[in-house]
Amino acid sequence: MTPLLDYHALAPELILTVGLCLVLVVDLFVAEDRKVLVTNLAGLTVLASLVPVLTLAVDGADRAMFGGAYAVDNFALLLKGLFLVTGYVTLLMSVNYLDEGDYYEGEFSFLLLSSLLGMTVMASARDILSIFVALELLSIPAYLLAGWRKRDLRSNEASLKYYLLGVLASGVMLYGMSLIFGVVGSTNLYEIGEVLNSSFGRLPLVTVGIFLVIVGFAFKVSAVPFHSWAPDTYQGAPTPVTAFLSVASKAAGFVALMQLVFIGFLGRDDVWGPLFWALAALTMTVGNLIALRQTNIVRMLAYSSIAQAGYILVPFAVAGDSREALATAQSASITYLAIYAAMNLGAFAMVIAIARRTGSGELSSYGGLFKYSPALAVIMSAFMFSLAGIPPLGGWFAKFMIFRAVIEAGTASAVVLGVIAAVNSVIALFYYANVAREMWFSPSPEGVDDRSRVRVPAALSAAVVITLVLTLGVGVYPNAIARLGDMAVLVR
Amino acid sequence: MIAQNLIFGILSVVMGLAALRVVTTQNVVHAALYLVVVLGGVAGIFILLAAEFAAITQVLVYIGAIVVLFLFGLMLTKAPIGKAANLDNDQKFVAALVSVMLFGVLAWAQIDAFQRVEVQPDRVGTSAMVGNSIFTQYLVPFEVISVLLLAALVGAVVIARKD
Amino acid sequence: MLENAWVIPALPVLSFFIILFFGKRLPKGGAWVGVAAVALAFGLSVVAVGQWISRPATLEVATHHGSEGEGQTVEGDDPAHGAAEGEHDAVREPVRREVTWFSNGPIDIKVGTHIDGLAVAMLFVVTTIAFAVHVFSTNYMADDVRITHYFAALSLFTAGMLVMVTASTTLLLLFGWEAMGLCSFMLIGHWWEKHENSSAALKAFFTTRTGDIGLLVGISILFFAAGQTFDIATLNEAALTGAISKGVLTVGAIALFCGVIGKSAQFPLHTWLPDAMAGPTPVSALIHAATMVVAGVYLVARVYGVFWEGFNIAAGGVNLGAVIGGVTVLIAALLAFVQTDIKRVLAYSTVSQLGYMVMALCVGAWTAGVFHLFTHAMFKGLLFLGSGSVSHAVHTFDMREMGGLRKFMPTTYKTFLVGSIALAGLPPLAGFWSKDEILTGASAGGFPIMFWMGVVGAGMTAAYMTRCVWLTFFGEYRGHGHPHESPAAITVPLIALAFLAAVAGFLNAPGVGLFGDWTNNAVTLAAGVEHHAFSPFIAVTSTLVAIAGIGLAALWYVRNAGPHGITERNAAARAGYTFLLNRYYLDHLYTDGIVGSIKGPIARAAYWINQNVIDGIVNGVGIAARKAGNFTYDILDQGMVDGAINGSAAAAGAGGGFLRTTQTGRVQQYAAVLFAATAIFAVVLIVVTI
Amino acid sequence: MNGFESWALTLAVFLPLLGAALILLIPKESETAVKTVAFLTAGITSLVGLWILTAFDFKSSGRLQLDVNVPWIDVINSRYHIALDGISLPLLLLSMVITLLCVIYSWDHFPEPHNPKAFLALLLVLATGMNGTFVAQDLILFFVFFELVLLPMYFMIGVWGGPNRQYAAIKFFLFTLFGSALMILGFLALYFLGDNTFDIPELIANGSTIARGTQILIFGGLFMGFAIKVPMFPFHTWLPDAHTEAPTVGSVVLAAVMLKLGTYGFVRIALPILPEGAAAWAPWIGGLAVIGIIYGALGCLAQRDLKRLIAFSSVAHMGFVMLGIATLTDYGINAAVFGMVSHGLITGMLFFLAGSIQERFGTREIARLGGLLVQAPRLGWILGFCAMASLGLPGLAGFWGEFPAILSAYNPAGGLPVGLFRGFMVVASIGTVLAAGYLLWMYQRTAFGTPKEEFEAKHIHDVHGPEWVAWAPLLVGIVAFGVFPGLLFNITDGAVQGIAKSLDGSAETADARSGATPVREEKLPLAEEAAH
Amino acid sequence: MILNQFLMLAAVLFCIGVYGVLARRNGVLVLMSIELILNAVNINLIAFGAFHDTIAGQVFALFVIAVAAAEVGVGLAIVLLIYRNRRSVDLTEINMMKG
Repeated sequence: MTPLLDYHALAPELILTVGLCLVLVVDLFVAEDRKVLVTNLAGLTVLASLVPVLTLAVDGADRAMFGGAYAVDNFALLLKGLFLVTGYVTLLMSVNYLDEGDYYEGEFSFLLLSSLLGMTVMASARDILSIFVALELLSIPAYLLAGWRKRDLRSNEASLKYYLLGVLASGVMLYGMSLIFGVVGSTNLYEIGEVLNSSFGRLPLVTVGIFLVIVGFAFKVSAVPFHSWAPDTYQGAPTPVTAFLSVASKAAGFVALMQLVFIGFLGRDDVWGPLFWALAALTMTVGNLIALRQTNIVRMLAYSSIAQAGYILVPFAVAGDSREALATAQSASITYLAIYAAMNLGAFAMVIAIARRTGSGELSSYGGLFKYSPALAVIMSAFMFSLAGIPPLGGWFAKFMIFRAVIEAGTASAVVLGVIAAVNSVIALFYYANVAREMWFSPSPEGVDDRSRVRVPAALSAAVVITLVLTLGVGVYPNAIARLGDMAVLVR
Repeated sequence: MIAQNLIFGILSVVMGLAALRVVTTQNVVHAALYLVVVLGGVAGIFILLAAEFAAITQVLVYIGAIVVLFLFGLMLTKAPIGKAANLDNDQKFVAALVSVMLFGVLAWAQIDAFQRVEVQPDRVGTSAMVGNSIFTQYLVPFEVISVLLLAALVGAVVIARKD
Repeated sequence: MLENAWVIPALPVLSFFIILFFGKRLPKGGAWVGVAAVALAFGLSVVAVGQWISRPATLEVATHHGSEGEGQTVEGDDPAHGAAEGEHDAVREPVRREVTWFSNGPIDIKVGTHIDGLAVAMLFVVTTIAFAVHVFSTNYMADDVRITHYFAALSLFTAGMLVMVTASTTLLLLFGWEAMGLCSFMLIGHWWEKHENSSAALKAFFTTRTGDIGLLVGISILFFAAGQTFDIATLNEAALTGAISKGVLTVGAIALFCGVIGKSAQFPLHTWLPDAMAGPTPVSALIHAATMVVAGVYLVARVYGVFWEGFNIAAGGVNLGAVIGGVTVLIAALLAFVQTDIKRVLAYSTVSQLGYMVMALCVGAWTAGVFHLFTHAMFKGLLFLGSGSVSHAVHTFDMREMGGLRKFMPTTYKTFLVGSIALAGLPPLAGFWSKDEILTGASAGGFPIMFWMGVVGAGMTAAYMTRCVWLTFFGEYRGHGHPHESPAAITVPLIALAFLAAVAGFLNAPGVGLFGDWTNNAVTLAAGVEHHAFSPFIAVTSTLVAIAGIGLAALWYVRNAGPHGITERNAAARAGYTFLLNRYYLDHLYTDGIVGSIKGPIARAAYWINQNVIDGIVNGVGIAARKAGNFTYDILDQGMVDGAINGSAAAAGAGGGFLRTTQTGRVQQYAAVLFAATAIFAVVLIVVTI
Repeated sequence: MNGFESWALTLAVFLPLLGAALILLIPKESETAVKTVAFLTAGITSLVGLWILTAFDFKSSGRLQLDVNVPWIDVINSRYHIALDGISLPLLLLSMVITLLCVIYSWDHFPEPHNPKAFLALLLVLATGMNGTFVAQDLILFFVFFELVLLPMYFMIGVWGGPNRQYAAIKFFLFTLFGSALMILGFLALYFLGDNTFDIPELIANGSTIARGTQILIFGGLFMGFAIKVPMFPFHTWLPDAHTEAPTVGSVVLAAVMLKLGTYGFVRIALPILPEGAAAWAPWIGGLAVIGIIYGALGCLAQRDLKRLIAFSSVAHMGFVMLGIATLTDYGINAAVFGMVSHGLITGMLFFLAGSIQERFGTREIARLGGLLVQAPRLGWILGFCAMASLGLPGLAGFWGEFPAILSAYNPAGGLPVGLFRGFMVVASIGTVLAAGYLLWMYQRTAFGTPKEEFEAKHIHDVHGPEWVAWAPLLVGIVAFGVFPGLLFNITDGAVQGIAKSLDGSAETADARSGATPVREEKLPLAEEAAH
Repeated sequence: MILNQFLMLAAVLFCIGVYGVLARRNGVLVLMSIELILNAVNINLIAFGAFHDTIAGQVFALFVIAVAAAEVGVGLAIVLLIYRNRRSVDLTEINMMKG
């Protein structure tokens, strides 16, 4: 009999758990002005938990526990790695932000690690109960983190909106899960998959159940029309948290969706195919259109990340069309997520860096940046255009993979969705380029006299460098990421 | 079986009415008390379904902890004890419409799926079975939820405390 | 020299570059470089002429349909004719030399020289006139600020013309053709400080370019029709052997003829030529009288096979070319009456004479047309240079400010008179012979209408030239300057050209026929172009008509000149006057009715129509194009096409603005959306999947 | 293949990028160093180009040479495959030379706000994109290079451009991106239908197996991408704005090289891979091309701004190029490639001139100029020369882009509607007159006459050193290619024959499939009647 | 007992909860309505567990209860935070960020 627990497989989660307890404890004993140590400890924890991820990857064998309910395969490992790196970069972005903003640092790190733990669990969860619990673990700390700037009304509001809608969404999702459970009688996704492939799976109740579950995650990934929390929350939350939400939290939502849809609901592509089609088209279009009219950069990035979620949803819409399309679609989504993580984190890191001078998230305050801090302007432009998908920056390959999935499917509706995505990428360029326009072409706003270079602290610089290198590297040599995305396909 | 059905009928009517009052009463404390009724009813339903451990937990956690939390919340936010105007906002009609639509869909789908299928709880779900299940199959979620509670605790304290 | 004929155009090209790059640093702005190059080219051309004449006729050509049967034969001592008795004629074999220019797959596009009688004749004409003009210009343009540019352009022009006449392919011909257009543009607009001049230059360029549409299309059509080759000889052969269908030939010929109309200033695209007189006078002599404007004529003569078959010339009657030519003869002659500017008189005269040439070719009188080209170059070049000499003296071209100049400028006067008589077609000067041949050809070729047009034109030509000569050289000097004879650099070319104008006609006079022999070629033979015998009747008729024209014009001007009497001043006028006076009872009506009305209302009306309708159309097309441009740009482009783009951008923005309003900021409304969407989506999904 | 041969193309593509990176390392203050590095980079790149010229086997110009083919993105089977043939070679050299000349030209007149460091770095990045596009033999590689030019040009227009630069820059960007988004969809469709490869030569071998209907659809996608870049009517509206607002060097690069990316795409990718799609689209392309010719010319006639006029003339000229392509014949495509190069030389030169005029007079408004020949005769004559070259005067390079295109329209590839194309031929010929119209009219108003009062007293420099150096190669090129078209035709022909062969009969087979009989005879029924 | 009677009860509670969430002004009352939703889910889970004769339904319900507790705690903390800063828990007033 195989042992119940495979400690190697659980090592990343265990390290994180130990680390977050340690952070909580150490925080008690560290003086107020040396809280940076706690953040560093959290960073080390994240890095340490990356180690077993790597060793597991090197090991290469797929591991599963609890009757397959907890799996450590390529998919899980890649996404764990993604979450951990994202978490680390978020920590790098937070260090000075928290320190200088005089916010709670130890607890921040603790909650961030908790949320990360939820995500790493999510990547392995092949059981709707585990998925639910992981989702809650990654969400609840995030609700709190969004309100971390306690004295700021906007931050309060962000937290409240996120919380309320999040809880409602999980209520809807739970209801859906209960219906699925009711039909199947098991929480294990593989078993669900089997039953849904049978005639039981044709019940309208299953349709409703699948739909409600997807709604819950559509909220998480802020797909239109379940997106409305995102702009307000992103704008109000502390910027590093926003970065974390828009990347890690969203990625976790997609991870859950992939597991649910591609393992559990695979037989009912007649439900989720059109649903994702509509969600993707709506999300891209609405997100982009509203983003056109934003004047606040963070809010604009919020809508941008909604639109980006739309692109990631595109492969879901076409995944059911054929066996080949299924694999391509997964690889496209995963690749997109990874690239999106790098460039979006980078963009937020730059927002933080630039806000150190302008003290504002208003786009108009970016004027003249190219003149006084050309490096920042160039890097920010790189992230913006990467998000827009302009070669040779990484974003192009992400979009390319989406298009590839669409064309691979080859059906008329798929191609139409591809064209919608193509048109949307043009609309999107307008507002991304608008940021570059403001930085490069416009003069400094009135009353800004400080024309010296913006100084960027080391940790933040590190965050920028990591994301920039990834963004550029992927753009020029996409092979590495593409291969990873290909390997990590969940269901072939 | 008739007894069970009778109990279910009473419980469900009470719960339904109490739930309606929770969302319609103009007195915040009454709302909390009606909520207790609903939650208690749910515990009763659990028992009907032979889920004793769940029923007990329901009473302990919900009525014992959560409702108290709500009452504290009402106090701390200086909610008007007694009747207050304007506890509802301006989208009552929309809310009702949405709920009815939602109910229609759910009800139709459920009836369509299970028609008149009987449910016969002949095995009592004991705490031993629950524990066995949690510590084998659901070990990871269990551990996760412990971290979740810790995180919620710490986070709630930080957020709620004055500084 | 015939094999190396490329050297002849190469010389002026060389001088063009020398003048262009070093002209400013050379004495006289590099003028002498140009003169030397052209002189050398002239010399080489003369050599080429000699070599050609002495070349034996070795090429046997099957004749299309014999001309013997009708008894109309070419001159008996014609060596080419010797073989014409049989099935074959022998002509001098053209000298060809080609290199591959570039390749397109298996097809090599070649360039090279094709030297035959026509080319040699043209070489001679061009280099002669060019040489004369160059020499003339060294003095005439000596004080010009841009003498360097002037000579550079002149050199380039000469090169272009020489390239064209020696070209073996239509493509290379087009090169020369357009190069001349460019130079014409540069030289008409030589004094570009004045707006009228540059406008005239533009107008010339556009109008000829408009004709070139046809040329481009025609060349393209014939390229494929002849089996993917630009080679003219192949083309002619293919046309005549029936390898190309008649329909294609017709379209091709019409298309090419559009180019001819533009370049050779045929009706209705003739209006640019008078305006082109804005350029320096030697340029007018060279380009707008002797050479460039005959390019169209040359083209017709060169690809004669196409026109012969395409216009169905052998059938007689009417055809497009002949009609256009004939109409041009009359219209332009009419217009020449009302000009006060001496150069414009000559310009309209040129248009009219070009009409003759085109008409000649299109009535089958190939030799006559080419010969008229040859003689016309001599006397019209002479006349232009003469007018230049006059203006050099009186600093104006307005004939109303001249008069009586024969006293001040005897050489100019005499040479001008020679030119005028040659133009008027009085025997034995050059114009007579060539014009006579044209009329003969028209008559015998079955083109009676063209014949009568030609005859009327001959009378009008004589008349307007009489008027011109009268106003310029007779009567009292009406200007304000101090006229004087021009220096040798000007008079010597005049004298030389006067000599040629006087004697050139004899080259193809009846019984001599040398020109016809020299230019005889396989194309015309194969086509069966007939050479009609000299007709005394026609010769007399045309002479009489010309004299009548002179007389009537003289009479008119006597009446205008008042009671002082023209007779004391001028012998010729006196003769005409007397002649007319004797028949006064007839001619009172005639002069008043016909000449008067021609001189007066009709000519004026024609002029009005010309200036306002035809020129109006030409200008109108320009204005309309600009209007269309404005419309296209303002309404279509900026308004609609760009408007659609900007509109969709605005729509996207507005859409975004509208969607923003759904984001109310109230969390419960968000929640309502969430649940409402859930409910609706669920219903839809159930309906879809059930 | 020795070492350098396998590296030459890579060097040609990436040297400029290296130079750009070097420039970024130099502090902003040491401008001379920046300029020197830029000059050296562009110069060495051109030397590499020269070396390529010597290494190129002209006898087999239809073969892809200096091949480099190594893995790049295995997952999608996309490879770093660069090579060049007779079509790529002239365009690659053009791109290199133009870049070098632009560096020289801008030596001492950088537009406001100066900043040579950024300007030259962008220019060199641009060069990498352009060079790369012309040698890429893999669709994805092509796409990346094709898009790489967008960013630098966007910034170049936006930072150094005229008053309306922001609008122009974004418009340029959006248009092009729109096209390429659809283009990439087409590429992907090719990938899946063409045996899972992005390799252009392989696709050419495999592509004809794609069903006709699909070919038409895919061609539509590619058409959008390329036609916008060309730009063809009605996608041209970005061009006048971009050109007008761009700094001189930007306009030059845009006109001389970047527009060619679109037409090159047609010749390299769309036509040979999708012969039947091309045949179905050809009449439409031809129609849009001739509309563009007339439309562009009419647009020019309405212009009051010198640069805008030249920009609109590009629409017309590219119409000729597209007409040549639309005929699907070897003549047409040869003409198109020649047209690309000659338009590059001539219009590039015209933009240089417009820039210099603006620099001297401070305006480009045609109505305010005049008498240029008086104040700066050399400048004026060069302008005249270029105008003549631009209107297609035989003997200058422009002619060989125009006339053969017209010629080829008379006899389009088998199966295409002959009558329609002959109509196009006539319309295109009318376009040549309109070209003469707007160019000479512009010339009359700017160069002829006497200087306007406001500039009468102003001292106007004639052409100076850097300008001579930058312009001379272009001027020489215009004449040389005009007189010896074989210099170019003989290089391109081999490659063009290959393409034409792949196209040959594609329309006929398409027709045969749809049941129509091919029309391929010289006789025009109308003319037949007229003759009788 | 038929399964559907439990399911219908759950559906009723769920929808009443939804109504409450949408229609109530006071933050705490909204949280209460959310509890109705979660309880509806729990009824479903237990009923289905009984129907399939599996313990998993109960276990799932227990997890939901635990999570609900955590959620309420966090929710009340946030509501308190809002109250402290705004002196009001009226959700309709919280709309600083929109558009």
